[in-house]
Amino acid sequence: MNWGSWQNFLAMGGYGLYVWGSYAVTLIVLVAEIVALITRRRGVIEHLAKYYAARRRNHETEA
Amino acid sequence: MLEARQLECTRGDRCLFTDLSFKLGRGQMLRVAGANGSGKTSLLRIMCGLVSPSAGELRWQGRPIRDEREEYSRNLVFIGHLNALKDDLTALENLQCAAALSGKPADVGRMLAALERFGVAHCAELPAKVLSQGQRRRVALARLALAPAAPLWILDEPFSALDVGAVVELELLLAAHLASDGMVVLTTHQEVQVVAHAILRVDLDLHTAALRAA
Amino acid sequence: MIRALGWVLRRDLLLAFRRRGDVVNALVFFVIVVSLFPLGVGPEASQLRNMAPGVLWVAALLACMLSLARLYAPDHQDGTLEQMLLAGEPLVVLVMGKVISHWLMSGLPLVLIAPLLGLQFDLPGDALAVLCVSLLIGTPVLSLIGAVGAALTLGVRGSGVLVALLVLPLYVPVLIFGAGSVGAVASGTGAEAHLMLLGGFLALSLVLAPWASAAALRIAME
Amino acid sequence: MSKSGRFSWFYFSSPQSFYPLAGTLQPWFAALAVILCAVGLYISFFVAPTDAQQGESYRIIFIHVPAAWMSMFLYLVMGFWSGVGLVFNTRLSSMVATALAPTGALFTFIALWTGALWGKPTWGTWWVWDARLTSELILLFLYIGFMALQAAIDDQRRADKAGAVLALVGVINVPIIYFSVKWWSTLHQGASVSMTGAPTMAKTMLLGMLIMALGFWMYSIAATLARVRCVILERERHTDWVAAEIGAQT
Repeated sequence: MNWGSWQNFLAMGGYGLYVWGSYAVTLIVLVAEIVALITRRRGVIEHLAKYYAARRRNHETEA
Repeated sequence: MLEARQLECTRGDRCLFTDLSFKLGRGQMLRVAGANGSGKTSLLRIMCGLVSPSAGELRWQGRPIRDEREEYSRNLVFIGHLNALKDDLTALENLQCAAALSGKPADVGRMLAALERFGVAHCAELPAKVLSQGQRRRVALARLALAPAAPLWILDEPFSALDVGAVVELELLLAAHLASDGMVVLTTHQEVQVVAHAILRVDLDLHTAALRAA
Repeated sequence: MIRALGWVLRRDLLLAFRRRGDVVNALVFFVIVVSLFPLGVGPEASQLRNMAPGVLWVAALLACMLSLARLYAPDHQDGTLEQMLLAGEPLVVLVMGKVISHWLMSGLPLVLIAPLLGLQFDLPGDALAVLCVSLLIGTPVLSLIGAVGAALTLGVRGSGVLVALLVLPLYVPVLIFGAGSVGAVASGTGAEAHLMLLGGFLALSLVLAPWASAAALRIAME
Repeated sequence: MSKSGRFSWFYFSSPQSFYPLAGTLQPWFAALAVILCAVGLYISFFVAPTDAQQGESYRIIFIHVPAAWMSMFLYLVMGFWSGVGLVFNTRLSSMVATALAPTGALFTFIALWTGALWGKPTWGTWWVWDARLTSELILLFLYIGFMALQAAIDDQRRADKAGAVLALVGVINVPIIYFSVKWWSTLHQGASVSMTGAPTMAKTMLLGMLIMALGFWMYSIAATLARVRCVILERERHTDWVAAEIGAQT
């Protein structure tokens, strides 16, 4: 299928808003999930590193 | 006979106790000791089958209790922190419901006799909400005096809120139960004067993971 | 087993009788919600007739859901629930007793008062009859499904809102066919198919819901 | 079953051995997802012809339908792992179920959003109470209910089990809800423009939807694996291997 020009491709036969609105939101949602997953992983690692450090200090003071 | 094999209980991240084993035979009493938060109540709830242990198992007459929950339940009376009394029912009705649920005859004469034993027969027709804390405990304990007695009693702090007279009465009841080959498991903070040929003692403070590691 | 079920039922009915206010309150809630709709949409008779089945059924759903808070929570608080788990009877049977008493106290009054409210909405006689029958078959399903939600949220913070979130989506089929049956009579197509399907839901939930509720109770007591 | 077969099955059902496996597999699924989605997008925009009735607006179905499929499929998968966790008491299955829910809810949301954007040019309104959209909406409520219940319960073991019971009840209900709603919507509005039932449904369209669906599927697996890894770290933090893992990461 040949759209001819970028204008035609973006216009989607007059339905551009709907088609691109759908695809854009899908993309945004998926990217948001990926970003959330990456930050969650970083957060977990950071939190646990602190947790272990605190535990180690606690052990040292006890010993 | 009730046998515990390497029980372990964790709550959240914390291991309350681990590698706890004991055998409780006929006519024996087991006293569970330990500091606050050491898992006494958790152990009792595990022994009732309300909670499953995170490792290990309990056996009743040689068979795991989780395989025959109902059969095991019929053999035990559990009195927990909560008295299991309905505020809007009278003491007598409460006792009748408890008896009926555990499959005992709900005969009024026996109920009154049981209440009498704990000196609360005069409250039989009063709704539980007007009873004092000690009286409510006595009504709850009256379930123990109902015949026919289940062989295994599991009691969480049975002496709390009781006055001296009731304490003595309960001690007598426990001794009689043990004498007739019953079994008792209890937690308590006060010293108990119960005549029994064997009193076992489990100290949960000696079963924490930290101590084992050390 | 039947004896234990009878005792649970007897105890709960006695308790409900001593606390009549709770039962009456749920009923009054139902009446008020239903009576508010004409005030919101206007008194035009034909419009009200069209709306009546949906309004009555949604109000029934909400009234039933509100009373779920009383199903297990009081037993949980005073320790009688623990004793029920240790009763030496199958928990499913005791759950059945609780559900039946819940229905008798929250479902049945709705069935009885619904025709009166239907009159407010100018429903014809045959539609009123079908409304009653559909509520009679449908409200036990609400109690059964609700028992699962109530057991799952037992002792959880914010359980009142949570139980609505869990249970209301599951009520959708009952709502569709309950309200649909009344609408079908009004449009002259006959309500048998709807009522049969409602009966099917009742049978299915009778088989499955008590088990799920009992399992959820055991989980909640851990 | 042979002894070694059982062994390997149980080997990967422990969080400790699943964690590195998930870490190895996750990029592959992510790469597959990117490739499949790229191919799917190419087909949907450059290969599939313009629809005679709906014009170009129909191109929305290339994400709408796969997202709707995935949302329902993920709920079933969630119910399956919940059931496994409940019956066999394996922690990992419950963690997988927990990790699936947000992704499933996202696809449900995408299906709703694209459905509305498809509905406006086709039906003239943003929202129509048709069978697919209505049951997607209820499915979203079911997902939210599952996540809210798990979030509200503090005790991890209880949260897993309670969520599992809810998911299983939901799995039984999803088909009932779907057919109830379908029956209800045909009764109330008669035949409407269907998204997939159109006679012009060309093979290329179906192919595009299938490939997009596969891409979404791979994406779901990748996202779930990533989330499971976080969940494992959080829940197993008292174990030595997690401490070692964190030590290696920082």
